[in-house]
Amino acid sequence: MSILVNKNTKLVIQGITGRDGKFHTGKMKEYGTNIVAGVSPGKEGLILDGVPVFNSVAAAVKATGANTSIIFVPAPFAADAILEASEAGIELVVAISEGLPIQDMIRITPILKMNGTLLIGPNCPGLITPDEALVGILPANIFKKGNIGFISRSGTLTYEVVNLLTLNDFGQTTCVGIGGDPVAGLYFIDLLQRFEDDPETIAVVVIGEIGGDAEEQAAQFIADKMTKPVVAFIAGQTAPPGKRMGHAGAIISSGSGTAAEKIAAFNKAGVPVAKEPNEIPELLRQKLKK
Amino acid sequence: MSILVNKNTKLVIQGITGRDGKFHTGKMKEYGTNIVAGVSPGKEGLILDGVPVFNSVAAAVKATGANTSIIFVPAPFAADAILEASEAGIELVVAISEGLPIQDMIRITPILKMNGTLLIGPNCPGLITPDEALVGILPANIFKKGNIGFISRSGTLTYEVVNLLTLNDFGQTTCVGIGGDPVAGLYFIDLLQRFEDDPETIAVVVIGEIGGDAEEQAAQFIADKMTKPVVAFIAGQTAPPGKRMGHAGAIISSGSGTAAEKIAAFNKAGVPVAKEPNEIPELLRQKLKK
Amino acid sequence: MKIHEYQARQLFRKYEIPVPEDVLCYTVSEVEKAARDLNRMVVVKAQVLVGGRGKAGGVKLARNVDEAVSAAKQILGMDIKGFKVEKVLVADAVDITKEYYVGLINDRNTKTVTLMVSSEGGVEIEEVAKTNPEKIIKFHINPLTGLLDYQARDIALQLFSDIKVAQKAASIFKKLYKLYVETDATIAEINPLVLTPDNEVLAIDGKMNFDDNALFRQPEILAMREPDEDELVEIDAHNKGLSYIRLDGNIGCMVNGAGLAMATMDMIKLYGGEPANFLDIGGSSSPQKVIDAMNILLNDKHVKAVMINIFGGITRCDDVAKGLIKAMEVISTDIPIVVRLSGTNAAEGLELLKQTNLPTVSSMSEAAQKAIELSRL
Amino acid sequence: MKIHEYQARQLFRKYEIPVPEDVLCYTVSEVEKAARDLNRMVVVKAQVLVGGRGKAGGVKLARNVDEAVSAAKQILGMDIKGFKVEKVLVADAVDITKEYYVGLINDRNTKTVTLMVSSEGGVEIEEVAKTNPEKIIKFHINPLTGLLDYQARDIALQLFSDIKVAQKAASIFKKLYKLYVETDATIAEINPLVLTPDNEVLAIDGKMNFDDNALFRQPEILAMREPDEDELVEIDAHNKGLSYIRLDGNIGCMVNGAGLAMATMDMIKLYGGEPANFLDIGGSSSPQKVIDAMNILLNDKHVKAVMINIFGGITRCDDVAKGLIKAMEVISTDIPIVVRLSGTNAAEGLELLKQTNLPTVSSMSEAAQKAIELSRL
Repeated sequence: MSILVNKNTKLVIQGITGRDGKFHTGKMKEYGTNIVAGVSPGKEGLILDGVPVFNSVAAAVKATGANTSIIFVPAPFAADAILEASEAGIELVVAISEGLPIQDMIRITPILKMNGTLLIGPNCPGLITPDEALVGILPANIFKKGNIGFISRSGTLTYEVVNLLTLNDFGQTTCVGIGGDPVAGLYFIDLLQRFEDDPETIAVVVIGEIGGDAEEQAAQFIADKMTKPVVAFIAGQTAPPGKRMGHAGAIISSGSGTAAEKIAAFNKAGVPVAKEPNEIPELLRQKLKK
Repeated sequence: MSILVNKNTKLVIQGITGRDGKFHTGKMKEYGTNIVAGVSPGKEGLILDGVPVFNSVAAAVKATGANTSIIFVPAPFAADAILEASEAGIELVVAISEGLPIQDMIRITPILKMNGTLLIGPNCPGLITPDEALVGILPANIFKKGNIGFISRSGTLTYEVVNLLTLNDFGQTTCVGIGGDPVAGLYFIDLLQRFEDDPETIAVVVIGEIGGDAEEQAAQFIADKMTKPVVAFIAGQTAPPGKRMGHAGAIISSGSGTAAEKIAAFNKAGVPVAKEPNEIPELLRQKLKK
Repeated sequence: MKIHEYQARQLFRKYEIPVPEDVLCYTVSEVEKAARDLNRMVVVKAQVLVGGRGKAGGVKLARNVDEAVSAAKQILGMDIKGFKVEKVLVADAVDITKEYYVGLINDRNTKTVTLMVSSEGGVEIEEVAKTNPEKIIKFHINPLTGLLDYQARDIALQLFSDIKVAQKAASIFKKLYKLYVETDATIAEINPLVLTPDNEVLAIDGKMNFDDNALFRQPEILAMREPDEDELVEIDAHNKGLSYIRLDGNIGCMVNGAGLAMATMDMIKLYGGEPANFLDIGGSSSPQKVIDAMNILLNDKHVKAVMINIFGGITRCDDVAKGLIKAMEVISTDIPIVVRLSGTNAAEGLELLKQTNLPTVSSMSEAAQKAIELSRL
Repeated sequence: MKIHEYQARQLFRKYEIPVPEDVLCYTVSEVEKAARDLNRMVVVKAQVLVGGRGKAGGVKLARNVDEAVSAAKQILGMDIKGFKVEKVLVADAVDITKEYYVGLINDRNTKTVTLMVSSEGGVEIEEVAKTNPEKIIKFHINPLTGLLDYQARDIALQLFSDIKVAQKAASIFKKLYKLYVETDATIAEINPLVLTPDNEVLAIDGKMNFDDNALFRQPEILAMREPDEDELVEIDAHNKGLSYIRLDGNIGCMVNGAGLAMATMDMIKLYGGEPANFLDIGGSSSPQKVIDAMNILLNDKHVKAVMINIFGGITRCDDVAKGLIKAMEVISTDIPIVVRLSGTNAAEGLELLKQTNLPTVSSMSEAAQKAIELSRL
């Protein structure tokens, strides 16, 4: 088992003819992801890497039954691409595109909700269910099938930690990079619920960072609703207030959104927080021993 | 029985302190309508004609459980008033206000749909279930309890025909003036369905006019779905194309929306169309004899 | 409210929809100067608020200044369906590869603004709807999101296979929608939208109508109003709280309520007469409104008889009677008038009318028959 | 992106939010002239891109021209939290009956623009949130409808009992929302919004920040940018595809990925060091980016050692190594550098680095410890 993507995923690539879209289509295909279509307006009829290209997501869905989409189009057009996927009936949209205006995200949110569309991202590395489907730009070789659920707001930090897990023989059910933007699709709690419900997942690793209160909410959710053990790490303990640490969402404003608050919340919820990434496998081991 | 309004109607008057609002509050109350609240921003605490006044519909609903509202506010503010009622959980909104911009109606339509709000009007005389509730500006004295359902796009023509019905001993279950605007709330077919479902209604009178194709749709609906007899009249047989006959919706554009087309559609559906209002009672009598 | 083509082109330009250069001219010499300044092939187009000017000879191509002058001479002053041509637009006649149609309307059934496009441009869309309905693509725009980029692009790709051209068209659809919503339009047509040999997409002719109910918040549009004589009377009536439309017959009628007013016109026709007008005095009628309405009716030289048809609801029949009595005091006329009062306070009204010599009847059909009879005396 | 108060006031005026008259001044003599022209009591306000200028003495009331001049002399050139005051705003000091707070922010949890108003104006809203949270009214605006008239009015009626005053405030809420959305703001505050003795409602002080990701479509806002020295470096880095923030420590770090970069800073701190910066070279790093990044780090005179921490995913470690080798060729430095490469093509990268004398380690923590050690030599 797994969450969100698996062997039944039928993926459409929005922006398949762009540089990044083309490159990662190859990578995802290589991994065995079931890519059924690409979208690039005006290029309908083209076959790229064996993938048929359509003018619109609606046409792709109609022809191929695609149920998941991944978006590589540039930020100014990404919100429109997300809506296009949503209105075409795509169930899960993964937006890799970086730099979306916040108002675009706010504007599309209620429409996604009405359509029942799930969104991962934007500005995220995507997700992977090892040995089943890679829907993102994550480096496939570091992942390994197993029983740990993984959720992270960051990209390379995810790779760093997943690599440690794999080296320590903690394989993963699904790893999700939810992205570093202040207004994004699924948050920690949405995914924690799914991991709690997934019979194969036995524990979850959560990688948070400064900014917002998604980690505090996650801590509350874990305390209230979760039976499975969770281990956490928070990046940005040394970040100064008022400065955006790369991610649009990683900013401490008026003394809220600090790492200290998040760590305290997790500790209160009984979630051990690693001081450095290295410690995570050991904390998991301890939690799973009990 | 009846449709839409009855003894369980708890009415809130939006714009109760205006000239028309005040006048018709008196008339409706006199008729026995259960008026529970009025709304007039900044006048909360006032009691008018025995009716408590609130700053907002939400406050009125909270305090009184109002389920129906009638709107007398001037056209530029009427769409906002309709949304206010809808968002406050009012089930049926009757908009008397005349002269709403069409774009306002288009803009609010999907929100009313999301909230499940029913709208009658705008630019309509409202509706009445004789001896139970008057929610509108119809002259109460011409109505009589009975078994005929009545739907009309116009005001005084309604009174003319209802008067004829009453004089001929055809009492009414509910009479609804749906208004003369091109984009309005409930249309003929929405109400025909309700009359079809109402056990007490034995026949329906439909008064249409030129413009649009609501009558053609009603004819199709009657042919496909209705078991009860329907009698119709169409105003505007002599109206020239391109000219707005008072109502914003009563306009024949490019040869469509003509009375001839509507009469033909009704005839095709087996609905007799009166040549003049006088004929309606006789047509009803014939239909009910069969 | 209607506006002229040249005004629609001004609005297009304001919303960055590409339109060829043009000059509005009132005289032949202005046309000559404009043609000389543009210095290439031009079209001289009559500016009248009525369709079908092309067929009526109101649009002429001119290859040079002389031809432009000759076209102007023919078109200026011309009568098109009762409208006198007082001005022409002299416009750059661009080279055209193909013509398309783009239009926005308010759709009553879906309660949306609906975009219609067609590869059959340059002819009336109603004509295409009859002969080639499959050539019209309709799209209902969700008012909560507006016309989205991908939607505009999908539609454009059905007309243009080249994505760059399609993007240009899509951008025009979006701008036209913005213009439409922001100005409370009821029709916005670009017909034809053209593709040029160098792959530009341009609006060649434009038509826009606006929602009368929204003019209160559209001062810029209202300032464009150029009413003709009949419309001036209608606007004047409107300002007095009356809804009035002049028609071709000779039986004037004054009614309360639009539906009843139409039914009254129909009744006159049914009994062999011809209504001279539509006139709705509205719901809460004051005596002054009745006087204003009577003034309009009795000043129409075609009117041979007047039928007054009032069903009192909110309108009280005695108020109408009072207005009538007052009107008869100030207006001297020998046009016969027949009155039907019914409903609220009808008895009181009829009692009041006894002091006049106005004939009264009790039903609509009687009133119509009587008015027709009187009109023939 | 931040703007000054005087710029926020300009935007308010553009959106018809009432703001008292003011003049921006760079010199004492300009202040003197402004005070003379305004000819009434004024406030002299430091224009700096940092909060708390009031407490720092950067805002002074002046009853006459002399007092304005004296205030200007004190404020111009003053240092407020590291920002030098180069200009002041001389503004009409209106009479105030009561102060209120109005603010708009993007709320992450509800994913909406959220309106916050309070009868506790003139103090920082964070302060009110701590001491009197019940005094803050929050309203989450549905982006599909915007802030509706009745909603704005309901909120205003909770601050103002007089409906006429409430309507004025409601109108300001709506205009501020329009400004906020149309300019892609991330904060828009009016603090205080004031009620005057003659029942006017005015914006006295304004603060606005904007979404950096949206500046591509906000040329007018972008033109208002007045970056300080540190920001110039950050903007320059941004233009090179780098995300860079200068900090107070002495260990420079270069990392791929924002999360990993933060974790690297944390690690340095954990082992007793102080990071000199945040620097994310991004996902698909070209050798050029590595060179640019090294240039920034090695030009920072506070940097005593550099830690390079790369986890290769999409970024290939051999590309990073190539960039490093090239950077070392063109930059001569004696600042010690420690490199950690892991993930995609790490072996190849480490092999390449052998031609340099850069020390390499295999884990983040080792790298941090080594860098700290080197910084202390």
